[in-house]
Amino acid sequence: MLAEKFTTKELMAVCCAHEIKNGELVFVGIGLPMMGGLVAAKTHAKDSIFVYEGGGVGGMSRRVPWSIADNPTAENALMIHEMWRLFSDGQAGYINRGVIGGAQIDKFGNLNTTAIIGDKSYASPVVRLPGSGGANDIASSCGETTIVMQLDKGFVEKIDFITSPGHLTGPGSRKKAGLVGRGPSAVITQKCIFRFDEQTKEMYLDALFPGVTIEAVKAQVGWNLQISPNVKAVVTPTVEELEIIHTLDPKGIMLGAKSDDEEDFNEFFQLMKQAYEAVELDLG
Amino acid sequence: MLAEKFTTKELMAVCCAHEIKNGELVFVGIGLPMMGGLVAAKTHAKDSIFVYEGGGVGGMSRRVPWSIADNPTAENALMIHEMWRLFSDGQAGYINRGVIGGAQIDKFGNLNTTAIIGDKSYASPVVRLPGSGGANDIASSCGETTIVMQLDKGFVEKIDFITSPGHLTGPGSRKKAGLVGRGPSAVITQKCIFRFDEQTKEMYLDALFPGVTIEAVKAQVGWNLQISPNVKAVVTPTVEELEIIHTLDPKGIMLGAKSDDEEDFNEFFQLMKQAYEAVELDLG
Amino acid sequence: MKSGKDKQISLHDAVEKYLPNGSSFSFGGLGARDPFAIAFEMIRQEKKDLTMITASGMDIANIVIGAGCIRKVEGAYVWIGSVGSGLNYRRAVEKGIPVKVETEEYSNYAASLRFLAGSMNIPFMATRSMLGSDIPKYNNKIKLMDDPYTGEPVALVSAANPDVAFIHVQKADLSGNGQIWGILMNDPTIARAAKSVVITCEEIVSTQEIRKMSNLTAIPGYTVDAVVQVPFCSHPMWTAGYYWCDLPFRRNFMLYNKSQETFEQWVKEWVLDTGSWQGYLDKLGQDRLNKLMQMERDNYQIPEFKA
Amino acid sequence: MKSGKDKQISLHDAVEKYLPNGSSFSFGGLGARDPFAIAFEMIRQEKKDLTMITASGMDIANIVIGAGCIRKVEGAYVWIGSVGSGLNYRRAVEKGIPVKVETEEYSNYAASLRFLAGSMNIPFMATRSMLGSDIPKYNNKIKLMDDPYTGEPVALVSAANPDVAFIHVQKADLSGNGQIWGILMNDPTIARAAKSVVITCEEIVSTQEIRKMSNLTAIPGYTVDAVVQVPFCSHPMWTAGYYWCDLPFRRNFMLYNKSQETFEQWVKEWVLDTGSWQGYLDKLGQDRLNKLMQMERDNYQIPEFKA
Repeated sequence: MLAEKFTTKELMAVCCAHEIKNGELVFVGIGLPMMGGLVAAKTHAKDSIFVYEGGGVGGMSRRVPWSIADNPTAENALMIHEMWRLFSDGQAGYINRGVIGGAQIDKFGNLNTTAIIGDKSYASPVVRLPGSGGANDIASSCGETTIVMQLDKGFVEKIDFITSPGHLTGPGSRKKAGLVGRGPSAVITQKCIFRFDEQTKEMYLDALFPGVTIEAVKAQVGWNLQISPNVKAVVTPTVEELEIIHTLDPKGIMLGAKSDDEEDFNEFFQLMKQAYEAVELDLG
Repeated sequence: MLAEKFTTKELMAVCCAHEIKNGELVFVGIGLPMMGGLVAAKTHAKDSIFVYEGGGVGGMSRRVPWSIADNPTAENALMIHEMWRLFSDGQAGYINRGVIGGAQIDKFGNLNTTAIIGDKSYASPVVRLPGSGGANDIASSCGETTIVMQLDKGFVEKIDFITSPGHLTGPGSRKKAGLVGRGPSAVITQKCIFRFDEQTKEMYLDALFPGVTIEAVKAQVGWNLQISPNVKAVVTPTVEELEIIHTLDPKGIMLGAKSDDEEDFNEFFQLMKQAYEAVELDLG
Repeated sequence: MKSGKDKQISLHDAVEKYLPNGSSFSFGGLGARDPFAIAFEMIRQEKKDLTMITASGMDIANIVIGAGCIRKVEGAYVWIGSVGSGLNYRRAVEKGIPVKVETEEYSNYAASLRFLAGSMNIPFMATRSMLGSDIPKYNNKIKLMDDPYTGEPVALVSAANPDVAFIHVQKADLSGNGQIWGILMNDPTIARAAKSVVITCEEIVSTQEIRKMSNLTAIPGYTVDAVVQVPFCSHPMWTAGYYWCDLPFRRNFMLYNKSQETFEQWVKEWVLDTGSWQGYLDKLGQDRLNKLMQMERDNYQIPEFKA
Repeated sequence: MKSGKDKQISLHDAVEKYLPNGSSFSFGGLGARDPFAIAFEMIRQEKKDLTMITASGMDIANIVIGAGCIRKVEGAYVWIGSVGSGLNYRRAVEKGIPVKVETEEYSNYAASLRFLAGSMNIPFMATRSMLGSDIPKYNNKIKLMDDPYTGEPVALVSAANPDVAFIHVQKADLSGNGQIWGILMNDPTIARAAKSVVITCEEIVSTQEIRKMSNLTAIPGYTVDAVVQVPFCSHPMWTAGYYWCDLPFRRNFMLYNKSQETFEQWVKEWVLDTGSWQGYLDKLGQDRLNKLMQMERDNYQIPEFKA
């Protein structure tokens, strides 16, 4: 049964969940992608295993990780690898999917998370970004990648720095470059889902979020966006999926709720304690 | 106090022990070299650590290993590595000494354990030998190597196959080849100890076992052997060293006692049980 | 990944399905955790023209060579350690008895690095081993090059990706997550390098048991195709926490492998006439197996965790 | 090897002796087991012109950058994960505040492989990462080549051998044999690659304790120069089995690092005025530390073995 009320972030998380197939080994980032993974794991992808860059594989915790190497990423894990070993397993083709984001993207799904260079230089850019982290490796070698990012001024004709390869310059270019993985298959934004044309490898608008128009999407995209002849409405969350989200993240922290005030430690302690004491783990 | 009676094998084991310096990480083979290591560890080299090719580092057992990866090599170990990791640590210079053997040796200490080719071919040799195992790696990268082998027809002008590099063709040739370790420093045989000249890198007779003459040694060596101007008598075992050997190996199995009869399992069981029950471990 | 909640199959099917004639394979372990039950099944199924990719091989390697299963060894060492000579290997290489065996020669480290490169899906790995020796002279798959950074000489070895690896572990769950105590050899690396992986284990445990000690999982289930529970799988060798090496059995084998004829008598008696691994264990007798277990556990037991 | 039965020194001496100005270093851990006590000591000793070699760095990297210790980052990522932006890194790269920082750009895997090559004493390692991207365009130490075996393109990265690595572990003996529970990052590899290694640990244990679980020793004592026992060394981050992440502390830091001026207030309050790591812990208060420990141990405890 479809839910009647949900937030955009919840919808994005559920869209992300729907990308994950059962039986996949999935590289999952923190926050929204992880929530997508948790929803998938409890619904249609019960045999999928989730891995974090810090090396934890299949961790199960009553706690929510805030980074890719927090204790919960390794708790009750099936195994824990050194980082080089985990990425080697990715390069060897064992990891079916990775979920990554970006600050800039072009029509072939190439991503920039290194620097907005603008009219300055790489060495002294307008905005220095974090760098690749593991995103380049995931984009290079995982079976396919799911991109999650805001639809905004980052959708550009030419990105300033290709940090993580999408379909590079189009058909055949990944293979020619020597890349192992098949590249991005979907881009999930707060307004719609894009996919990539099998022939041209170019991004096209595939499905719209409720209330969003094709024109509203086109207005945000910095190139002549291709549109599916049959633009779909995204599949919205079921009641069950929303319940999973609300149980795991009652305060919405995973989906990005932040505070700008000084935080009280004892409140935090009580909140966390209540949260983990409410969770029951099934370690299989 | 020096012992009055000892076997040649016991003397060889003690000579091997004397090569090992305190504080070394030592790659030790099975049998006589291991006995040398055990004697060293209990006398002058208490801070040395012994490693086996199977990956066990610093194992302590009431049992004696019969190969480089038996359970006792890893029992109570400080750590256990994959084989590639252990040899990588060797290549990185962490392992100070290796003890290896060979079927043929030349005057620069190059060793053959691959094949006696003779008048036949490498592919169908007169005698196929085991191959390098880890000997090439130890000879290539350990700080220095101690060679233990029988003085017999294997001491030849030209060996059939350089399995493990000694000083190759003389001064500077190891460095030119790109090798990390300093190469062999001593050859311990059942008759004498050879060492290598600092300038020429050529093997010379350094010390004789009791009752052995220079001529007897020269007669076994297939090239014009250099002789130290001051040939020494080897340092023979102390009472303490012999006691260590006899306690650890009451039946002389480690030093090569073999049987050609069908063996009885229950006798073996009783023998082993008595042996390990008699040992007390100090795990530090 | 190789997905699946229950990957159990029989010993017979594991060998039949994953090891066609002419394919390449690796055994896990060395001296300890050698998968003898797999080797015996290979002999019963009369496997041939196989390539064995290994660092070092001892008794188990000699037995499958003596039985005529092997055409080529890519590796560093085939012998019986300190117990005796590799007479089966000698006969096969020197005289082609029972089958001519070709050797692609490496050092133990180089052979290990081939698995490491294979596990990482990179085409080669560099090493400073084998420089100056004759090994590269007789193996043209070893390439000497000058490092593009420093100009120093290095040797390159190519990735090894055996068609199948047979790896024996102490404990595994039904998905093939395997935990190893004691020596590892290159097994975590080989599992990733091999195209197919068959895990044999002393005990099947729950996935929850595996999760208790995540840092000890050596074989990732996502690399594993099949799981077979085979108690005493490594007899006459060791398995840490389970059984001691049956040295009299190994020494008696040495009496039989002095000629091909007596070797074949041994194979008939211990491999063929026993009919199955269970038949072999029955012939050894429970008392002997119990004593091997006692000898091991008097010295080493796998640590149990407090609840 | 680095020999020695007792390698203990003080936190002060560890940083003074092994980290001269102008040298290169690596931190172990990431999010968990970051050695904050070392970072704070670096700031107190006004270290400068350092090169940080890392895969990813979070809070700890931003703090030493903000304090002006760093001239160059060889790595893949500097940010604060999902907690906030890497504003110290941004200011340093974009505007040279307080010191201009240069980046030698890699991916996490490439940065990890540099440590792996360094640990093996080989000059380079090949990867299929970074191909087709702009990373090699801006980093001429990454060399593109065709594999001599298959002709396929690969990228080479050079070995990393930092002058010193600071690695925090749960338990170590006095020789520096270190055991880690939970995430490893590249720490076993970095320990081998670094020219000097300083181990900080929550607890010093006997060597006998280490031997009980040989398969868990992640850091070989033979690579270690110095051992420092530093309880709560990773606060405000995690250490598995010891303490939970102090998220409010990290979030409050984010309020202060919005400008260099407020960042320096924060450094004065928490690093300089506290005088020592113990002073810092005292300022946090035992009750807070106890609660962080309780939160961790309610969820995860290092398994204890039955006798």
